Amino acid sequence: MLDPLALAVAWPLLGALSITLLPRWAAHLGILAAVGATLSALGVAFAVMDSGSLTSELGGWKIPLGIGLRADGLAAAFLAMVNLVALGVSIHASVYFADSKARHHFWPLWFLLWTALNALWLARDLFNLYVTLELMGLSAAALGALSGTRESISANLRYLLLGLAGSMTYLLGVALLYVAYGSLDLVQVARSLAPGPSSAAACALMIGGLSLKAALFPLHFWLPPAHASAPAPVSAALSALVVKAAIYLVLRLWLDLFAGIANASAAMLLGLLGGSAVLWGSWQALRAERLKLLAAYSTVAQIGYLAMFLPLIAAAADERGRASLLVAWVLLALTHGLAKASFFLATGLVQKTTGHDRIAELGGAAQSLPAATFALGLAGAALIGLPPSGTFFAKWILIQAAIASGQWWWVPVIMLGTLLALGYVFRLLARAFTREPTPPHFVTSARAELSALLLAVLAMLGVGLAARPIANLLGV
Amino acid sequence: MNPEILITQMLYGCIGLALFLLGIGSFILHEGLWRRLIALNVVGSGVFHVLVAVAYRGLEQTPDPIPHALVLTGIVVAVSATALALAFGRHLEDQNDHA
Amino acid sequence: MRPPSLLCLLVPLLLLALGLSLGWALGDGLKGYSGERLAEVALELVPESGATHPVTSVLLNFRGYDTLLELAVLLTALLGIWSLGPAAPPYPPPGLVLASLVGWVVPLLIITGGYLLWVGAYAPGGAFQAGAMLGAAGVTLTLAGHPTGGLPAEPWQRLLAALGTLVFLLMGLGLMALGSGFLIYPKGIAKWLILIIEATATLSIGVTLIAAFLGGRPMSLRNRSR
Amino acid sequence: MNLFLFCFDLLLSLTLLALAVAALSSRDPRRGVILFITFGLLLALVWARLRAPDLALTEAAIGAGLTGALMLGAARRAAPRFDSEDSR
Amino acid sequence: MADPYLPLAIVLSSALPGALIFFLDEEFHRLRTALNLFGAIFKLILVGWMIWGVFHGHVYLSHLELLPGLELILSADALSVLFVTLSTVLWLVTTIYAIGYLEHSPNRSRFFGFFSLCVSATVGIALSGNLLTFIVFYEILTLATYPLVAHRGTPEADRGARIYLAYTMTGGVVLLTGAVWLQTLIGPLNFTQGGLLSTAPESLHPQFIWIFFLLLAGLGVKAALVPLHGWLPQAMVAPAPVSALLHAVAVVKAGAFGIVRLVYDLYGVEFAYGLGLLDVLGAFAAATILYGSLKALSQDSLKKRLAYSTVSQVSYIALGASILGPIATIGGLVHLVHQGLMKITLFFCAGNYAETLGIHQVSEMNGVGRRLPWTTLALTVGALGMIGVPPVAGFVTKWYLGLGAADAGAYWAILLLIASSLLNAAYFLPILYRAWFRPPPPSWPEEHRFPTRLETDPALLWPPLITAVLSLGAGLFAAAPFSPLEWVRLIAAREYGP
Repeated sequence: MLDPLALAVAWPLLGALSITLLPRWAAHLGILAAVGATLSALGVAFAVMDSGSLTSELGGWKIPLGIGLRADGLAAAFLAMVNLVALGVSIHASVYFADSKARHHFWPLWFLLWTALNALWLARDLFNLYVTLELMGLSAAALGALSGTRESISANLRYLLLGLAGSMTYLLGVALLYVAYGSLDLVQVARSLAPGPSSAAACALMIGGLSLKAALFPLHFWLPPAHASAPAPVSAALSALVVKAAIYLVLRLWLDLFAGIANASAAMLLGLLGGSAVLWGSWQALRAERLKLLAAYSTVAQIGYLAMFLPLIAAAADERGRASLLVAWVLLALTHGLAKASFFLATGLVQKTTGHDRIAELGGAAQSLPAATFALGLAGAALIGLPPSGTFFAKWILIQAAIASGQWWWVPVIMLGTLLALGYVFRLLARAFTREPTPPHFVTSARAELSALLLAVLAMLGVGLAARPIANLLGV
Repeated sequence: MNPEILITQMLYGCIGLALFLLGIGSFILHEGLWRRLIALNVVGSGVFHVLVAVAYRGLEQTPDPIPHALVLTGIVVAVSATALALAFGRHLEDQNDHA
Repeated sequence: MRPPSLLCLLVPLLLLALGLSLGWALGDGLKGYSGERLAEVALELVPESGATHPVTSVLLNFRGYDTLLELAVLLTALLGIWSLGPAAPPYPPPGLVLASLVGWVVPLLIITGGYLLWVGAYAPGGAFQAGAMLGAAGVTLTLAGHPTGGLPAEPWQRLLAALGTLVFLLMGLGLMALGSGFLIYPKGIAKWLILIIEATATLSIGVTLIAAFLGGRPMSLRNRSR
Repeated sequence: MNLFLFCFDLLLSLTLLALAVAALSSRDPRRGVILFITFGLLLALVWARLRAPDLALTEAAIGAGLTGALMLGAARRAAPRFDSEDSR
Repeated sequence: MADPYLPLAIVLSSALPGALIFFLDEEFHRLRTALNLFGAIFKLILVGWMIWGVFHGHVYLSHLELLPGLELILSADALSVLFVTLSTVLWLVTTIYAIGYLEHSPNRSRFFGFFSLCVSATVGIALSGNLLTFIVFYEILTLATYPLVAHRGTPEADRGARIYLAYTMTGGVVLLTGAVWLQTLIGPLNFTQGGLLSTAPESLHPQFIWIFFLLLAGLGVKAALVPLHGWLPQAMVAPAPVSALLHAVAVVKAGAFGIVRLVYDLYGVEFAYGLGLLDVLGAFAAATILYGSLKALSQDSLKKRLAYSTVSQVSYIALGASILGPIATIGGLVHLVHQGLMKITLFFCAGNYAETLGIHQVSEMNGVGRRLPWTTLALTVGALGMIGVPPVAGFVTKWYLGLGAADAGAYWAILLLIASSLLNAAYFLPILYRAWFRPPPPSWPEEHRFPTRLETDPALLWPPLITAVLSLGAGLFAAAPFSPLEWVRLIAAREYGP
């Protein structure tokens, strides 16, 4: 019996192991494994689209005893996005790391991270989630430190330690749930969950621990230095995927596990943190002096939007409103994943060409890399939420829900956040239009530049206009 | 359930919680890699302790093997993370030396 | 750099409050404990798992997937450590007494490891404990001045470190290819499959722990990349 | 109810807490690590009492032993390098 | 039966060549020109087909439902056909002009790529069947025009582009908020003849007023209504073809078109009148007309004078919308076309002076009529049209606006028209006088000779002549079938019903 879910986890892991054994062929094996992993993940997504959610019981044991994997629409949507982004990052990295000493170390760690990500979307066992979180945290920190600079090592050490604290907190929550409900399976626990001190405490611990990993304001302080100092392809993966994984889990637990006890005031608290993150992150991005720092703060803001959905989902009048908010959440998250990855990859190209990423001194450099600048522009537009990106439609639905539920105060936050985003993106793009002539060719290094550009195009044109199939995938 | 077992579970469980909180507090309040790593390991021990405590089902009965397996996994994960963090720290010190 | 004193006061208070509510939550959970079922199910099915020791059956059969990923975590840590730089210089050679002590301790640890591995099928013990013994042996060797803690050259180290995960994964995939399903052991040979996995995992755990203790990548790779 | 056992439990627990506090509040890294190792060994003992001998073994070997060795090793290696750096 | 592909094809006919052009190497001159012209001509053919179809009652509708209540619709009604045709015709002309104008400047691939996207967005705005789609293309338009304004890369261009962006994007966000608010109240906002709101419950009316202001503010930025016009003179740093496009077809016109949609197809002109909103719009329009004209008087820079003239002229459209009654509606809508034809002529001419002789200021224009007679002739036609001298198209506009105002009893509007025309004359006639009757200076600031017997490069000369002839024709043959006026009558008849 072929198990597509297990395959989606096994492919990248196999890639990591084979590269560990044969480091000389890292780049070739890497592309091979990347393509395989992406195909298997897309296979899962299509299967889910065809026949609804898939479940498998690993080891052949019934679920509370064995570990279950599950791909529902939400997981499948993220799985597809993450693997596409990861494929793009891999192709880019094959150029980026081609003549760097770090290449021996990048590939196996990168595939371990990929394994963790795929395992995380598919997990439905609470303790298994803990293991994937740790795998993700360790590999992400190790990857982030690959640039070898002092800042990168100390920032990623901090990230590693905070991540550990976060996942330990999460694990304590899991322990409390096991005590009270005697199961580790997300669905089973959710079914028997009853309001009370133990479920409330578990909820607070698990969501709190994950918020730390998701860099939700005010626990975001570790993110900008860590993401800004990593090598560009790694930053792309960290900002686009790793943080996304944690916030995805927040939503997943919130909606699936704690649906019975998650009340409006807790949701409002998370929403307020999200709103503050939007304003604070955007403001810091506007003031950032370095391109990668700008991108990192923009991630803080985007995570804020994702948290802002929670009070609105709680206040949604009917199932239809809830469903459309959920779709909007996914649109925003997917668009941000693609756009932020592209943004960082393009930033890496600029940094490699100019030797630095100080915004004030970029002029002309951007001009000499039309494709990368174009990717920056498109990705930036998608981050702002200009149509027809997914962010635009997501914000539309968000504002609509805010007005409909009477929580009008989110509207100025969204408006202001959008304008600030506009400011920080165009502060950058304005430097692309200098008087220097462009080089004769649009593309100079096809693999490196086109991977960034394609991700940006997907972010701008793919996700938003594909809202219908995504909604179908989510089953709403 | 046997009250004696319940009391034992509760006692050790609370100790586990206390360890967890002590560790977290120390983690927040103290700078320096050493102290933070020790703090994190105490945090981990606390969580594991809770799990071991709830697995206990009396001296005569086989304890619940599931939490035990979780703790085993957890210990290995914790040592991996500690080793990695120490390597980070050592590298930082090296860079300080060369600087 | 001391944190402000307000924090020093506030954090303990907050933690105390948190502790009280957590304690309450734990008590509430324990009293309403309805989780006997899973433990019962697990204990009941132990004989079918291919190991008679409950913890081993949970680790390697019921929740084998967790253990697979956990081995991957171990590998990640090692690769991360290697990525940071070369190993630290070796310890100075020990005095005569210590050296002869090491000569006794190391084989003893290795034998204990082997014993624990074998016994794990039906009594406390298993891959992790055995691996830890191997690790301890390597650490002892390192402390005694052995530059690589008894580990072989770098390619072999890579192989040994990845072996546990690789065998585990390939076994899962192979079983799937043979029509059994990912990590579903056929009843008759489960015992042997578990033993193979445990043996390779023991090697990997031991090697990884020693290599992590050395704290950097082996010399040969350093030479090549320079 | 077995009062003797309960007192034993209480004593163990309090010692465990005290060791943890000592390890956490120590300012000297090496002392802190040694206290932490002691804490780990005691924890292993407690787990043995809670009928978890596997865990006790693992905790003693990995949680206390190897983690402690890692920390001590790192501490020991860091120190001489500082010295040699100064004397150069 | 609805044809689902034609509107989409019209949008894509310029968007796809545009996307391809970005990837072209800089020196692929011929291929780029071929792509440009192919797109423009192909689009013209498609639009011709659509006019024929709409006239015969075919329905064209491309739609994509993203989520329930969130639908992208491209459809063709009489009003959108009017705007599409204007954009398509002027795009073809402007493309030819731009090819000549930018012959030797750097970054042409980038320029023409965004140029094509800009027109695609405008056409998308024209064909939008609901407010969501409108906003989508409205924002794409902003995004696509920003690089065009910043194209020269000088510090002034950078500054102008930033101001442009700040204004329009803020407007966009306000517009978005208003639109979402309105949709929350009454559901999907499909443009419908006669408006959507008249059936809504009375209790919502106060909210409708607020929303109207939000939407008007969002649209007014692009339409350069006072006091939201600040970006427009700054955006003058763009190359001449861009200015021409911005003022005549794309940005300003998109705002005005949006106001028309807002009044006629969302609120419904009679409902808006009932809420007292038309008076507010009229007041803004009147203020803008006077302010623009007054500012134009004092500008020496030719392009700035034209820019303020645009501020003033585009508000005729809003003025027409703010007066109840079919005749004023006709006046306003027909100005959408007439202003476009005349203003693009003027900008082409200004570009010719700059490119051929290096003339940028009105004060340098003495005697240019002798050096560039044909260009100056086109300029004269455009300027006279702006003033409202028959038989140029501008006269038709003013005539209908005046009649409409009289019909609706809005006599202030007639006074306004007279005042505005006098001001128009006051800032255009001196230019004509200088050009024709003052003696030329001994040498021009920066003369550029083209290898041709004509007065300037043919690619620069033909476009203004063509548009000047069109402006004349739209006035002379206003009563002919398929003339802008006749088409607008059709629209007005449908809006006000039998």
